[in-house]
Amino acid sequence: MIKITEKPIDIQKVIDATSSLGAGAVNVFIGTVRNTAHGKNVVWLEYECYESMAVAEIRKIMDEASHRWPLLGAAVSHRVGTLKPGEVSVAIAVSAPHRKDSFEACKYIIDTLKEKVPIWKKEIFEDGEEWISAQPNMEKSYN
Amino acid sequence: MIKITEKPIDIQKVIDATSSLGAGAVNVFIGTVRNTAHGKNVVWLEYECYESMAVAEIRKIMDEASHRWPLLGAAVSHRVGTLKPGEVSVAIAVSAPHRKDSFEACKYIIDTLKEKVPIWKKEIFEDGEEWISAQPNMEKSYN
Amino acid sequence: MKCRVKAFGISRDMVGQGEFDLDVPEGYTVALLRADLTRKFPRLRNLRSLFIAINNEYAQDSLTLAEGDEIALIPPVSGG
Amino acid sequence: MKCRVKAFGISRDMVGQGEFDLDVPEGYTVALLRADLTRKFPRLRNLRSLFIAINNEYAQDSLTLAEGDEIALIPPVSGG
Repeated sequence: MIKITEKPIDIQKVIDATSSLGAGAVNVFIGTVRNTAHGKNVVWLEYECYESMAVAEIRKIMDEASHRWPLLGAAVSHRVGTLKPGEVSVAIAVSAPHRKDSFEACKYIIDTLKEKVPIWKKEIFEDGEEWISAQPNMEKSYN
Repeated sequence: MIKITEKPIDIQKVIDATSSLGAGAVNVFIGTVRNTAHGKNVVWLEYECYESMAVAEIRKIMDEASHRWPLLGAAVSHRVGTLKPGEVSVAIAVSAPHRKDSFEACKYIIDTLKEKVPIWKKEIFEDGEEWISAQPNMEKSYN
Repeated sequence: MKCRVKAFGISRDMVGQGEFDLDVPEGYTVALLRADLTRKFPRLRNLRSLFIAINNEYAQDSLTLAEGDEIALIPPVSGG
Repeated sequence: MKCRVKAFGISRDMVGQGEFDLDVPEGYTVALLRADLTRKFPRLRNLRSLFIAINNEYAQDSLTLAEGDEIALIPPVSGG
């Protein structure tokens, strides 16, 4: 299962999408919005996504994970739009016969997702906003 | 949160018990009952627990994890009694500012739980039953 | 002194009961307890390992028991 | 040849629009596209990196564009 959604992520559904009677282990990674960044209060985040390519890239990452580890299921749900601190931005679940594989594969998926999948977040602070990781300081836009 | 329960584990509740506005990551491990073991069909499992000591040992493991990694929350729920294939036997959630810590701490907790916490499972096959990891072959009880 | 013994998992099958009282002399150690138990219940020798817990804590062989201690037989654990 | 360009994240702010058409000559490569875009939109040079995707795939600089290709500007990603 791969899902890009503006609605709150139902974590149990992401887990259920990986269920298998041969599985002894499911590892789940949940990304949540922190209330501070660079020592400042985050009011909200805006997530933007190039959806068709994001789905294709996530598919490649899941295929590569299934190639490297003996997985029984994998699911990724990523939220886009406006998110407040505490909300879930991404949920990844991986099921496998044994736990070591589930941990390693889940970590590989989130690490690679953060590196390659075309999704961008902008942090909105009380005094300005900033696209994350994008550029040197010169173009930050603060009031 | 530490819970030993005969009722199905509500994974979302285990996750919620670790929630923190400072958290950017939650890692969750879910142990599920496999439908085969040693090439045979598992009909069900019986989990038995020395509850007072199990809670104390889980507490120690969580304290040690909080000492080793900068955690914001941790929760362990372990099921006891009769479990069928596909059912959740244990759910562990760990929240932290950053994902690497959440993965490492969650893995430490399940690895150490399996090593030290006084909980035992008996696999019931179609032709007999067996306490897991307990002993050499001589005392397996098959029909 | 009276102590209470609890046996779990396969060790309960091996001693034939889940709980029983044990009368132990002053200065009785976990090492002595282990020797007496395996003499009384020889099937316990078939275990890959047998830990003894006293009052909810894994106990060293050198530990001396006290009146009212709760003794637990801990065969290899298999939780998770 | 006509291609469609999509700009995402901060690159959309830098080029001032989310989508636009681009007329490109035969044999036009991603390297040429990148040079032309940064000349036309100099703020793109401030990015830590700028990848180009063609038809939903990261593209090498040597790739040649074809009629109807969908070009995407991919500034540093920050999903998760």
